[in-house]
Amino acid sequence: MSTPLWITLLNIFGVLIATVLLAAVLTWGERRLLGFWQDRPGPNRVGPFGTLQVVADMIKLFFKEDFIPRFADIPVFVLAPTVVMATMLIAFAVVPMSPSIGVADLNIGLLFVLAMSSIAVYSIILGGYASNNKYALLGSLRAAAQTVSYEVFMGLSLMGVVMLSGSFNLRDIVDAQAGYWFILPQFLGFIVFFIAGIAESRRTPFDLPEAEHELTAGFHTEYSGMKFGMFFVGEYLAVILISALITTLFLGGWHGPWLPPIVWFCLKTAFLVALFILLRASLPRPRYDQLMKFGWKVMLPLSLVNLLATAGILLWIA
Amino acid sequence: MPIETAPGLEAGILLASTLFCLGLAGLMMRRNVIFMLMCVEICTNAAALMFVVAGAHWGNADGQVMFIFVVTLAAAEVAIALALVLQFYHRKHTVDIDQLNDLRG
Amino acid sequence: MNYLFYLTAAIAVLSTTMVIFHRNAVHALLYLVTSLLAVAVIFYQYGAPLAAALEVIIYAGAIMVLIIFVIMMLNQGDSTVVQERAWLQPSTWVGPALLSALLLIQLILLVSSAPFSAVRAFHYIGPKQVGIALFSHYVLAVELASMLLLAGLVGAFHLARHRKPETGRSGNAN
Amino acid sequence: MQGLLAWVPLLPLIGFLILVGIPLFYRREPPESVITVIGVGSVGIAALFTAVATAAVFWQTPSGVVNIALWQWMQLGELKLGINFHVDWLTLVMLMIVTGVGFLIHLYSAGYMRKDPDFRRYFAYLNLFIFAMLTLVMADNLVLLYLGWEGVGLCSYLLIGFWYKDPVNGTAACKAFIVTRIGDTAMAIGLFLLFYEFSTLNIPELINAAGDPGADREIITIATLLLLGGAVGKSAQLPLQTWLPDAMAGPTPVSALIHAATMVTAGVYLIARMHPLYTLSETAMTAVAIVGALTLLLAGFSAIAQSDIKRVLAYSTISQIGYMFLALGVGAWSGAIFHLMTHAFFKALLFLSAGSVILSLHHEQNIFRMGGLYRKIPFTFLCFTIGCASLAALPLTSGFYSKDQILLRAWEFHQGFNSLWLAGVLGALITGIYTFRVLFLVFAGSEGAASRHCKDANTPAMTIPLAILAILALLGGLLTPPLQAVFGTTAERHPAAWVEGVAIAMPLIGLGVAWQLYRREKKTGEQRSRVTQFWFSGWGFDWLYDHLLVRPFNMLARLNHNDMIDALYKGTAAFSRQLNTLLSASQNGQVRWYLATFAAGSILFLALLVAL
Repeated sequence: MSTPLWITLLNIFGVLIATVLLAAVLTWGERRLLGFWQDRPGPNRVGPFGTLQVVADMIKLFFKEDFIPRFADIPVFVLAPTVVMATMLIAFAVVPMSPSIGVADLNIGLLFVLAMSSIAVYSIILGGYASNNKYALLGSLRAAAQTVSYEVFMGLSLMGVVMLSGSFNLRDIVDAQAGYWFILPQFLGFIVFFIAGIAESRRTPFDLPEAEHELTAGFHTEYSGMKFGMFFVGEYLAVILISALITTLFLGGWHGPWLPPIVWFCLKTAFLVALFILLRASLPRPRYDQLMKFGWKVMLPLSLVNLLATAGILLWIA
Repeated sequence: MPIETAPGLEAGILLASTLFCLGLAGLMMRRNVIFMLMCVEICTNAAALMFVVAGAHWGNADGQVMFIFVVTLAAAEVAIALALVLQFYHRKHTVDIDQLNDLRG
Repeated sequence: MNYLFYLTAAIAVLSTTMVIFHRNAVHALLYLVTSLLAVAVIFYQYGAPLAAALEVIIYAGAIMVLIIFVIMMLNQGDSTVVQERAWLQPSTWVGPALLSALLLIQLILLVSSAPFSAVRAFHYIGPKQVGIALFSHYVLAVELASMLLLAGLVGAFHLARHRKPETGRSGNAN
Repeated sequence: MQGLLAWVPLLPLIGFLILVGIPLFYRREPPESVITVIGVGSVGIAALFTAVATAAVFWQTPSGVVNIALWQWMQLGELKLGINFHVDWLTLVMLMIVTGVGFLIHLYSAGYMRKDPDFRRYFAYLNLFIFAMLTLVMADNLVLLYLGWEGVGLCSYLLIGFWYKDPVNGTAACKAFIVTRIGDTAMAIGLFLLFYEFSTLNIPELINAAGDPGADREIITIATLLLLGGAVGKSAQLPLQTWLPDAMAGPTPVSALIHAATMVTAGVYLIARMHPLYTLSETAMTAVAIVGALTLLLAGFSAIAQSDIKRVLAYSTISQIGYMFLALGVGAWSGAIFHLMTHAFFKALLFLSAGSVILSLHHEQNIFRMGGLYRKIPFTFLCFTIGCASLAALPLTSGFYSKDQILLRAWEFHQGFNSLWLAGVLGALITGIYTFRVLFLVFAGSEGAASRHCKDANTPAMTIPLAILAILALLGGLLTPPLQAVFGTTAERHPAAWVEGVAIAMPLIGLGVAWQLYRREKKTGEQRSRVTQFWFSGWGFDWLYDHLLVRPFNMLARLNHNDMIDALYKGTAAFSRQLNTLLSASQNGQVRWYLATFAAGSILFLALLVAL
């Protein structure tokens, strides 16, 4: 099957631009939704319903002085924010949005996503390290430990899905969910992956690397201007990526009645993104040791149980 | 399914050898324990590369299986080694491997 | 000719060279990550996608993070660069470099003299095949690996506990 | 009834264990009466059991044999050894001697050793000795016998050195132990040889196997000679006799029990027990006879020259055991055992009487400082005289019957006049001389220096055994043990009357000579001629061994003071240390250095690979 080059290019750039724009819009959306749930207005001055707030923020970020501290490790300081954006955008390449939209049909798509998310953590670590600031360093230390820990059962929780579909290919996984969504047999896996996804994208309640009460702003304390913007956008990209992945893996991807596939995909993803924001709006932040304890003593056993049960049932049925 | 575009076996072996020798050289010339640890990783990785190349050459999965074991080994080794480094630093307040010669004859 | 392979190989070799000569630990580590990513690409070219993915996830994503974590914990500051400069005099590195070069030459000689150019076909081996081999023929080795990991876990936990060297006893409270 | 026999050796063992274990339960030393009850009582009950068993089992059936299997000791391939007892009349005679005489001597010891601070230790050793001796005589296999053999050797060592605070006693104990060890080594080799040849060490089986016509006679000869070596060591025969005179350092009852009545006759018992093997080898028989003949003469002459009362008795013991060996050598098995029995009676009597004398004279042992004691300690004098008469084999005493039997057998064995018989007759003369020499020197004549302070030290515990032994020494000749079942009967032949006449006459001549020579001996001191000096020193054997063995050994030891052979090992050690220094230099604790050497090694190895 050979697709014309222009379709391929359209696909690539379409996904790229769409995700970046979505992430940008999400900065506004999140604040609006937070405001809605917390009974306050949110951004409502620029444009109708404050929709142009995004543009205003962009202008501000682009034109702000791009300050690099004298004591920073400059090459690493510059490199750090790009990593998160790059990896997140690359990870989108393997996410199939509809039967026809999707950049790469990779055999090991799922592993690829995991690989990208594990590379993304460098962004935070390096940012914190290069800032040469103790708050930043503490934040990045937390991030490193947290990410390495939660990555373990993030991967493990997906293995049930892989077992059910028999493939790492995300398109195959979506196809396998034509009859029923994997959230039903893999509910435990879904829960674990969802929580691990929050931790991976360092969203509240697991935003300890940037806990502003203790560490001012954590790893990006010293960042400003567009570098900060990249961290910022990277975080939203991560939220969207995790949501899109959950959609793909557990919620049947583009499958759904009446509406076109891409619409279904977007709806499901949007719902999950809203869920993320709702969590941020409602949940407090745990202590760091609670976070680690929760991870290793609750999530890991849960994911192992899920893995074992799935494998056992599959073998029993076969 | 064979891959025609793959590079040759010799190329892979040479790359692995080169990486291994680089790692060995680093291991011998660095005094900082952390750098030595990194060099050990280079060597391990070179060995793993050799396995994968050979496995691909002979067309069976054993190469990648061995790669997985190498990675397992590396993970365990790094965990222990880093714990040792921390202890070392706590006790001697340096990362100089040359200071760690209490077992000299 | 396969230019992609030579490009990635060159990146791997260059970044590895940077690792062994660089004075800043974090920079060296970043070069090492680069090298590992390059090797992952090479794995992919050799038809081993699972190895490529694991290389990135485990090597680059976990092991290297662990090392950088420890580097940051030790946090020796700017003095490290000075210290490394002092430690990395030519008198220190020429001998090892010569030894390694000698070894490399020997290996090249060995490889070039070996008669294994007949089969040039490489095979794509997917995760499924690897998994089948791993859990059928090598299942005992998997068990052993799990033992190894457990031993590593317990060992690291025990070793990394911070004890006062002068008392030397395992603390009763912590 | 058979169970009683098993208890016979166990009772002294129990006594020993109780006596040794007392400090585990009581902090204070128990009173002497308790120790006496335990120590003497255990042996007394054993003697009683022996008597009962004899009366019940054996009296009617002289050919009876009782086998008692207690338990398996060890099993190694073909070697099956049990703690098993084999009791026939030979054993029974020995049992009666050991328990009976042993009991009497125990009783005497209770009086003799009174107020000794180590009273408990003494009786513990004595009980242990009785146990070991009983094991020796009752064993049905040679290894168990050997266990008892070594056990009595150990007890002998412990008791000779009983008063260990005097170094002389310790030296004497060591000498006894080492000299007998030489014989024991020969015996052990003999056992190995027998096992190698016959694959058994059970005595009846061994005798059966050796009786087989196909058995290798040379092996039997060598083995019996080796066993003879053991017997020679234990029974203080030539050339290993030197330890016995020195063994008199122990308490006198010990000399009576161990070094006169029982232990030293173990060699005689061994040969008698193994006699079917000896009959198969003329060489061994001849060797036994020659050893006996030479010993009895040499020891007899030495006894004439001694000045210490116990040493006289010691040499006489050697001499009398020589008689027994002579008897064994000429096939007079029952005669040997009969003499063993009577000797046990009169020699125990003599020693105990001598002990009484010594105690009365406040530990004076030099006969030249005694004299005229017959008035002061008449009972002891009476006992000693009976003992002397029996020893010298005056007619109608027990010694006469047994010795006469030996001399007659010696005459018969070689069909008439022969050197062995002549030696025996000459020995009888000498026996008469030295026996009565002691008697006259001690009890007759003028008073010596020590006699003036004489005070009769006899207590009832001492007089009762003395009286019983005196009766036995006089009348023991009537108790001919029925040993035909063990040794078989030999045709009675009556030699010429003059032969018997000579045997009767010799002790009397000896008595006369002694009367002439020693009746009026001056008690001032000892002036010895060169010959008597030579005899005094026991024919110079001590001197000979000193120069032949001890001094060269000491010289070698001095030469080797810095360990010539050790130099080899020291050199090895020094070499290792040098290597260690060398290797330590490479072990410099530098990981990078190790790595570099590792890399260099790899390079060399690969170079080899490339070159090939």
